[in-house]
Amino acid sequence: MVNALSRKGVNLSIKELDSDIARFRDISISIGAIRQDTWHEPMGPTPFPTLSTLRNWDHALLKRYKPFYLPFCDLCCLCTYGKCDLTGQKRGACGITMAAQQSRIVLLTACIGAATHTGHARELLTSLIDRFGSDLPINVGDVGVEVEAPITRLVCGIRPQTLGDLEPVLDYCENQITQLLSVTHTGQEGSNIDFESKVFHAGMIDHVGMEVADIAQISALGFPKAEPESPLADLGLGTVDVKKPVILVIGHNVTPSAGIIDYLRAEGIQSEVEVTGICCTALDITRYSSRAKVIGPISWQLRYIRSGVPDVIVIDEQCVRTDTLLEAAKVRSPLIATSEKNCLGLPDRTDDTVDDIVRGFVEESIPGALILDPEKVGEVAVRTARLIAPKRKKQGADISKEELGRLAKKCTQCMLCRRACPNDLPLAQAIKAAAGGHLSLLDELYDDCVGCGRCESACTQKLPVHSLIIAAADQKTRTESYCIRTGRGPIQDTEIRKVGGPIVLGEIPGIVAFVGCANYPKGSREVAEMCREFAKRRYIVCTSGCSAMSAGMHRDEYGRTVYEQFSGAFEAGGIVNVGSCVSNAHIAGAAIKIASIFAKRPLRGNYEEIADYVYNRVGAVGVAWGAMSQKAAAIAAGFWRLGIPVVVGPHGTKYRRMLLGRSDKTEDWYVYDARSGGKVYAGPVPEHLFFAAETKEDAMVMVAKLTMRPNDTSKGRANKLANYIDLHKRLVGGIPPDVHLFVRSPADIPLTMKDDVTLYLKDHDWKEQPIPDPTLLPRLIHKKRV
Amino acid sequence: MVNALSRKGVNLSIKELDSDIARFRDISISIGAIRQDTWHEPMGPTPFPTLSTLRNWDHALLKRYKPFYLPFCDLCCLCTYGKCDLTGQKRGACGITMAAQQSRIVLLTACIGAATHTGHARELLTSLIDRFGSDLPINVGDVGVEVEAPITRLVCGIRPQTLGDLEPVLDYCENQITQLLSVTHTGQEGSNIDFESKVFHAGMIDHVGMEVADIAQISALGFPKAEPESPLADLGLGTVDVKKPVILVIGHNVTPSAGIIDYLRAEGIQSEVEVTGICCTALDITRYSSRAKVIGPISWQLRYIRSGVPDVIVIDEQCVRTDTLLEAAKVRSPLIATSEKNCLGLPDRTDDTVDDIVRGFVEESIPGALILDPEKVGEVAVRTARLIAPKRKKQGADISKEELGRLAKKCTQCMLCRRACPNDLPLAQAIKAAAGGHLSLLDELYDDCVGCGRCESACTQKLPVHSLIIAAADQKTRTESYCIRTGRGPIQDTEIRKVGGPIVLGEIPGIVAFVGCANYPKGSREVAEMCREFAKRRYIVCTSGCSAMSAGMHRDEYGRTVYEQFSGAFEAGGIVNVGSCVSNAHIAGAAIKIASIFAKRPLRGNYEEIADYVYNRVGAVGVAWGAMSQKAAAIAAGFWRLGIPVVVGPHGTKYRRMLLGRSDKTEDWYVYDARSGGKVYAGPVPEHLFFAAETKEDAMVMVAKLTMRPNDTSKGRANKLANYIDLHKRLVGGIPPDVHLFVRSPADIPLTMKDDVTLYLKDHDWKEQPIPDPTLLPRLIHKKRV
Amino acid sequence: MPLNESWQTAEIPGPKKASLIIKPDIADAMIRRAKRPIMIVGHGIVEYDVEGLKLIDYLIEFATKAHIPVVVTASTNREFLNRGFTPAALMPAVDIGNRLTDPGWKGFDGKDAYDLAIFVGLPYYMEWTILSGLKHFAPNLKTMTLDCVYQPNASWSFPNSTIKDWVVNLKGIVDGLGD
Amino acid sequence: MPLNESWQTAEIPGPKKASLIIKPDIADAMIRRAKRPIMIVGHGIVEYDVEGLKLIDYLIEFATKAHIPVVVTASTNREFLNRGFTPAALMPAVDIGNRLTDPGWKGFDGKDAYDLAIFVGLPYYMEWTILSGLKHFAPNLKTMTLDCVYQPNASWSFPNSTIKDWVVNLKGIVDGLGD
Ligand code: SF4
Ligand code: SF4
Ligand code: SF4
Ligand code: SF4
Ligand code: SF4
Ligand code: SF4
Ligand code: SF4
Ligand code: SF4
Repeated sequence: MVNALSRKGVNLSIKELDSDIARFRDISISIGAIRQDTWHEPMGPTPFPTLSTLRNWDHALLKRYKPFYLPFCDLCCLCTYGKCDLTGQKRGACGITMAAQQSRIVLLTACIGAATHTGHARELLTSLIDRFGSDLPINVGDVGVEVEAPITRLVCGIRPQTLGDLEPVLDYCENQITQLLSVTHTGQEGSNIDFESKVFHAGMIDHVGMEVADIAQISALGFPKAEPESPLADLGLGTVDVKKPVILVIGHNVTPSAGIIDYLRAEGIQSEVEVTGICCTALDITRYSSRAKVIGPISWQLRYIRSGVPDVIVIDEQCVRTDTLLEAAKVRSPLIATSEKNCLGLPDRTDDTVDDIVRGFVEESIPGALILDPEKVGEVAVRTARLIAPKRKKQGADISKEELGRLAKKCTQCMLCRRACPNDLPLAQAIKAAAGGHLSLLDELYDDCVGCGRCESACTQKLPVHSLIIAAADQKTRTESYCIRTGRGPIQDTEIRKVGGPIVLGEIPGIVAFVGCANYPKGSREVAEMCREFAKRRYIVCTSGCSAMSAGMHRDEYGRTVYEQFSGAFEAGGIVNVGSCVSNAHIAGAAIKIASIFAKRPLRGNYEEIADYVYNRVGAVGVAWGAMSQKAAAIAAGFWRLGIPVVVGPHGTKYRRMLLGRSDKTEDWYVYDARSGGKVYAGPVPEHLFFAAETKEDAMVMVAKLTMRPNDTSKGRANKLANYIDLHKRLVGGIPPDVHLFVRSPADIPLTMKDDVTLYLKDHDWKEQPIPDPTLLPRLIHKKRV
Repeated sequence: MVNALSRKGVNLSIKELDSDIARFRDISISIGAIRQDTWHEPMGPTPFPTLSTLRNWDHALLKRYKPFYLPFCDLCCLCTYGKCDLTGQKRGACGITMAAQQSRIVLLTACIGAATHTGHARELLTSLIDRFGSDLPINVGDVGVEVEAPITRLVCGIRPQTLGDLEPVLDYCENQITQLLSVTHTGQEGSNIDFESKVFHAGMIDHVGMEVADIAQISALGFPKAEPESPLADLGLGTVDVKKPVILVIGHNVTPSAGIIDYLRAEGIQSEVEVTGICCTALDITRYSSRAKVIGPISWQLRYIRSGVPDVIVIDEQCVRTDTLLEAAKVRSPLIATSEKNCLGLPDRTDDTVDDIVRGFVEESIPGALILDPEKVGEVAVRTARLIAPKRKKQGADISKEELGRLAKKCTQCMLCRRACPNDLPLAQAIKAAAGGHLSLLDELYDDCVGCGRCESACTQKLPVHSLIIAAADQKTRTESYCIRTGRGPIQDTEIRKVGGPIVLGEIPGIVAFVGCANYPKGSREVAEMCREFAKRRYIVCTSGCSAMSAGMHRDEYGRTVYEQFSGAFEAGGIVNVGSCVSNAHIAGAAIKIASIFAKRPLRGNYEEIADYVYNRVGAVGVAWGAMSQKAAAIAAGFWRLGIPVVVGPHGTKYRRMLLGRSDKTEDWYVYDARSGGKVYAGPVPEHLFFAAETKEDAMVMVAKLTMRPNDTSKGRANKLANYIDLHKRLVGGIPPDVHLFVRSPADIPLTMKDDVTLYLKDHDWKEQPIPDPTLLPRLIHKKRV
Repeated sequence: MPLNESWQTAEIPGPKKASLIIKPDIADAMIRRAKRPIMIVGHGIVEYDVEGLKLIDYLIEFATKAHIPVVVTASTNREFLNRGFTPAALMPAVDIGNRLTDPGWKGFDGKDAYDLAIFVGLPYYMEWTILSGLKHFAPNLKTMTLDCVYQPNASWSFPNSTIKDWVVNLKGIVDGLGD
Repeated sequence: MPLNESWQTAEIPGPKKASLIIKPDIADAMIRRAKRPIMIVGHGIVEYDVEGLKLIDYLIEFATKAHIPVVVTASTNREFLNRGFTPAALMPAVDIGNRLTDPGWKGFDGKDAYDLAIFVGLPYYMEWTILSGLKHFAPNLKTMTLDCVYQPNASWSFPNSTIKDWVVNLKGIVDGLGD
């Protein structure tokens, strides 16, 4: 606190007090967080850490998980000395090496991500405080949630109790983001490892920002509060009642969308207008009203707008296609921009009357408007949609089958569409077939297409290639009808108490979180398949963001989505949709709470010890199968610093580097034994911190492997190994070649696999290893508390 | 203020007051800025503007000065959807266009710049408050400076009086930088013009950050306080007494360097150790002690370290070559890193004893250390330098003439060095000559080389190409002995009162500020030549940063540098070195003060009106001849928003776009006449907002042209035109072909050029134009105050 | 189709680009010259039908003839096992990439560092990034790809080719090795 | 010297690169085909001595023969004036670049938009960036450079050449125009 407060220069001075008998009691000046007096946990060593405070911890991790750089360009073009050629060990004009340059880009990316969440949090908080006051209590769980803000408590050492208390937390984030961003300036940091440490710092800040955003909106907007059985919401294009006026909301900041729901509620016409969404605003609006519908992740933007179904489009911030105004105009849907961050060159109509704006839209005299007032957005959107829907008649830019054939014939087979496609989809081939009347190839592509539209830009014949796919697959889009559990928010302390033991002891083989964007190598389906597999295997499966949608877009043989098949509780075999991007904080929060609530490690401003606990004991793994954005990079970095490995899809190699352990280097895997103080070999667990898998199968096997931790009991390790070996056998074939590295004693061997594995161990010079009380922090030796 | 305070959630609640008769007087809670009560100027319309507050103003400027994009790459690689090919009007996978993508990069660059200055300001302020307390009064001029912080007053609407008052100003900057950075996230802003508006916002924030940094250090460290005749300091390699132990400081944050001076002072050994500097730390350390010596701009780093002269190297932040540790090790100079932002992978020795660290250095057991305590840095650096100097004997990596010849013979004439050189210098040719014993070609290159070292990296024969140049030019380096006026800080209000009239009326033809880095197309010399020319012509010439050094590195026929030849006062023909990079704020501040002090326009939170005044009436132009860094981009953007044009050298085209007016489009140049309210053609003045000149001659002619403003009196216009025409005749040849666009009435024609010009006008269908009372803001019509 | 443009149009690295394997004997010569070659096979190979024969069968013949150990990166393993071919190692693509940047790594047999890595069958962009990693951080390693598309970050790559031409090339290489 | 690599090694634009003017008649054909060509001459030309003759003299001959208006960007004007040649316009490089992106701009004579812009003599990197601006934002304009180095952002460029080869090319073009 001292840090933060002295930074604020708070002074109370009473210059003159004309009273001898006046007594003051309980004068409190609340500048956000000055309520510490009511929190009796002593302050830990690192509240409000700055750029180098946790450097030692980072360096310890980075010694194990050395960056494997995958330069995305041979050049640097960040200043006008450049471009600089960094091939062949050359240095840039500023002296930088390729390794440092790549990590510098990672830092820049993580800064953008952290700024985006923090900026979002700030706007949200400011608007909620305007509306509800800064004294509105934080309440993220009516029952069972005492640790309301585990990350904030851990990082900042403060316990926020009201919305106002969150403000200095964001001050801190903004301050650190500014410092971190400045590090990317030409001629600052020169060491790639120190850049990486700063990436971790940016990730940690990002998680603080996300936590603030989500606990603020949960508290103020009545989102589900840590409810395991939060309601199900409709998911998919096929769930929209196209006979009604339809509003589409896209983005991440729920405020304007909430304005729409508020207006509908106030007018009592909720059943008359469909509110549908794409990206995280979709998720958050279902948390506000479960009548709202989720269309799909970011990759659904083009197809849904072009379908003509949405009568009015409301965009806020982040992951909104920048061509939305153009696409909206093509189908004559007016567009309302609602964020200062995304003005699209539109006239600012905030101060105009609703009547005027609606008239402009209805008369089609303006294609869009910027309205920086959520309430006004609500009224304008609803009134416009209702007036315009009958006129528009949902006229989309859809292509008929006949038209499709005609267009396909214009294709010259130049291959440029395929060469522009991020997934290298065989478009030319499929279009050739379509020209001959065979649509099945094109139809198949629907599932793999991420809807980026690059094929269309590239086409020399100006063919609407993406639309051709949609046209071929129109049956599929129409029947896209699924459901999703609305984001529940945090995990209850009571849930943590229940699963803490089973997780740390290994009865529950692990926590697997499917998070992030939709830049999938093969469409959405694989996310659903992975979720189902791990839930069946009794892992705790978490979902969030675009991945939470993808998880729901698949049915099992009984017609159930994972959300119908499994419970929403944080328990073995649960599918826990925490919510939108910013809700990812609750996944990290759950890991932290296992250390703090279950294991009773001191939380307050005590980052290293908690991270050390999570890293060595909590078998959590993040999977960002379609990670695309700068935010995804920042979220991953926040997990890394906590010692939680992240697996990404093959596109993830474009993030400039992996953080990979070397299981063959025995010397890398020693830990301190907190009991004896000695250094003990604990095996390559978890083997990697950031890993890009080539295929879904690759990913699943790796996830199972990465849940192992040095602290696993034999029973726990056996359980984890059973899953690892079984998945490997099924998906790859044979016993995993590294299984001997994970068996510490015969008791670790899964019972059902005893013979196989024992044989294998014999062939591999295996010898028994002790199971330590593991830590990377010398200061924790003999200070064991669990 | 409301904005900023409610953002802080400040509440004072007195729950129980047991007194009927108690009276409180003057209870002040100071959270930074709550001293507004003592400032009686009413609040203007836009205190603490956010991303869109000044959007209309920006759009008005951008309508005139449309971006001309110069993509530095065909691709975007900012997220893992990419790379995306944006050629041929293609859109990226996020829908972005090339225009928006380029402006997005500009925004990213400006954010890095603003973050760097703001981050620097924050670190400086925190350390000064730690040392001097937050109540230390701001004092930037013992006489004649009442408006201590014109930019802060203008932008934030507050009047800071103590160091503590500056903290909420930085909170605001950090908040806005976070918001701005988030705009660069994939799928946010889609309009290039709105991106550009945000670039202007980032620039404005950057200027606030710079102002805070400089007024804090001036106030606390006793730098010259708006002193026209601040002392001269030595400049150049030749001024160093190599017989003494020599410390080299590099970077921008003066705190650790001040620690060195403090220690020397305390020990009374100031005359025994040479403190020398490169980049802005050099400038600022001479403001702290004019005994310190400036070696040169960033381009001197390699040559000076390799000379072996510095015994100890202390680096802080920004513009520090990232290979400094390597270069230092080659000449056995220990390196002390002093900033969290630039750790270079070094062990953190902050908590070790000075004895231990010094011993490590002297015994050469460590090549460098990170020390995050300025006092300790001071002691370690000085003690190490004194112990080590006799041992090192200044052994550099210098190359003898014989060695030079031998090395040059190894050259295969592959041309890769030249092809790597940012300035395309004819290296291979020169080396061939050197191999034959002729050093003059190589020697000539010394003046044009920006010391980036890329030629060395590129050489297939591993020849130390840059060092060969230095070796050939050793005579030059040894005699580099110049002087520089130490940074004076702000311009006095009294000076403003004196020159305000002459500037606005045009008796002084303009203010020309030479700022920014050393990425010159043809070496330093040209900056000095331009300075001299404009000072001779009785412009007010300002300098700062690396340009201030370059300006001093040239002598006239009497052996005088510009600092010796001209006064340091803000007056016609003065050469006003304001100081380091962050001192640039005082140049913008001077323009603002002309509007506020001289013209009495309301200042407080009144950005648009002041900018409108500056734009239409104050003939100021910035020249960043070697602009290289992200900071330079941000500084330029801050000038643009104020309506001050910036000219850069040819490398400046790599900043992705120019902002160019179209003098041929009459319709672009109408202004409101505040008297009549009508729209009046006012001519293309200033013609451009951001312009890259091809040559020095190009630049000088353009500068003269860009000082013209709609409000010029005929006498003023005639004076400006006289300079423009004369420079054009001399440097380009003939009367400028656009001169008719700038003559509004016969009285505008310079007397001495009457015949020529009149003839020219006749040939060009010239007709007389009225001189309006110009403004771009309709709301200022009939509200004229001057 | 342009021969030596990146197959995915935008995936352009910079000044350092793969030499083209225009004729099979270039590849053969490289392979012969290598003391310690290794082949890394991604999951894409099962998708290629090359004139009735699966690419994987070519590769098995290739590896066997040339005595090159094969690392299988993913689930393709099963396809190899089904054909009675046991890869030298199973290892994810980024893992083997990472090990190849370590000059101290002595290979799967612990004998010596590899000097030639032959890639085939990874997703284009992933092979691109991994080859970039090796181009920059494994200065002593040469890399080659056998895919039918140009990979600029390899030391040697086939040009972008039709499946037909590619098959001719592949056959040529395999035949050449048989001498 | 590599023919079509960026002269400044790192200045690589991306997928869209200039076609090579391998023979002078290619350039001649382009110039003939153009309805409204214009030439932009930077200050670099005075630095080139081409076998005793100054490049500027070639250019004057060239422009005169081909009836191409010349815009001089900087102080080179004096050199032209000294030779009795009056350029069609004086205008800074970025200014003329900017105007060329405006399809509504009718040129210095107010007649019609230019369809071919021939650049020569700007600093390499500055010509690079301006040509990039035109490549992306002047879709209806073709660009050509007469410098002896490859400019990837032009529509057509000479390869990197020795001064000797370059002179041959230039002469060829001028002679070709004479027909
Ligand atoms: S880093 Fe990106 S923008 Fe820069 S040159 Fe490479 S691909 Fe282009
Ligand atoms: S930041 Fe460094 S490597 Fe990048 S362009 Fe500038 S000088 Fe070159
Ligand atoms: S829209 Fe689909 S098919 Fe087209 S390029 Fe993008 S992913 Fe490929
Ligand atoms: S880019 Fe267009 S013309 Fe070329 S193959 Fe694809 S669809 Fe056909
Ligand atoms: S930010 Fe947009 S243009 Fe850039 S790589 Fe990502 S999707 Fe492509
Ligand atoms: S050090 Fe000098 S000569 Fe070498 S590349 Fe840089 S500017 Fe050119
Ligand atoms: S790069 Fe080296 S070998 Fe090649 S020309 Fe330059 S100095 Fe000579
Ligand atoms: S002027 Fe430029 S190079 Fe010099 S110190 Fe400042 S930013 Fe760095």
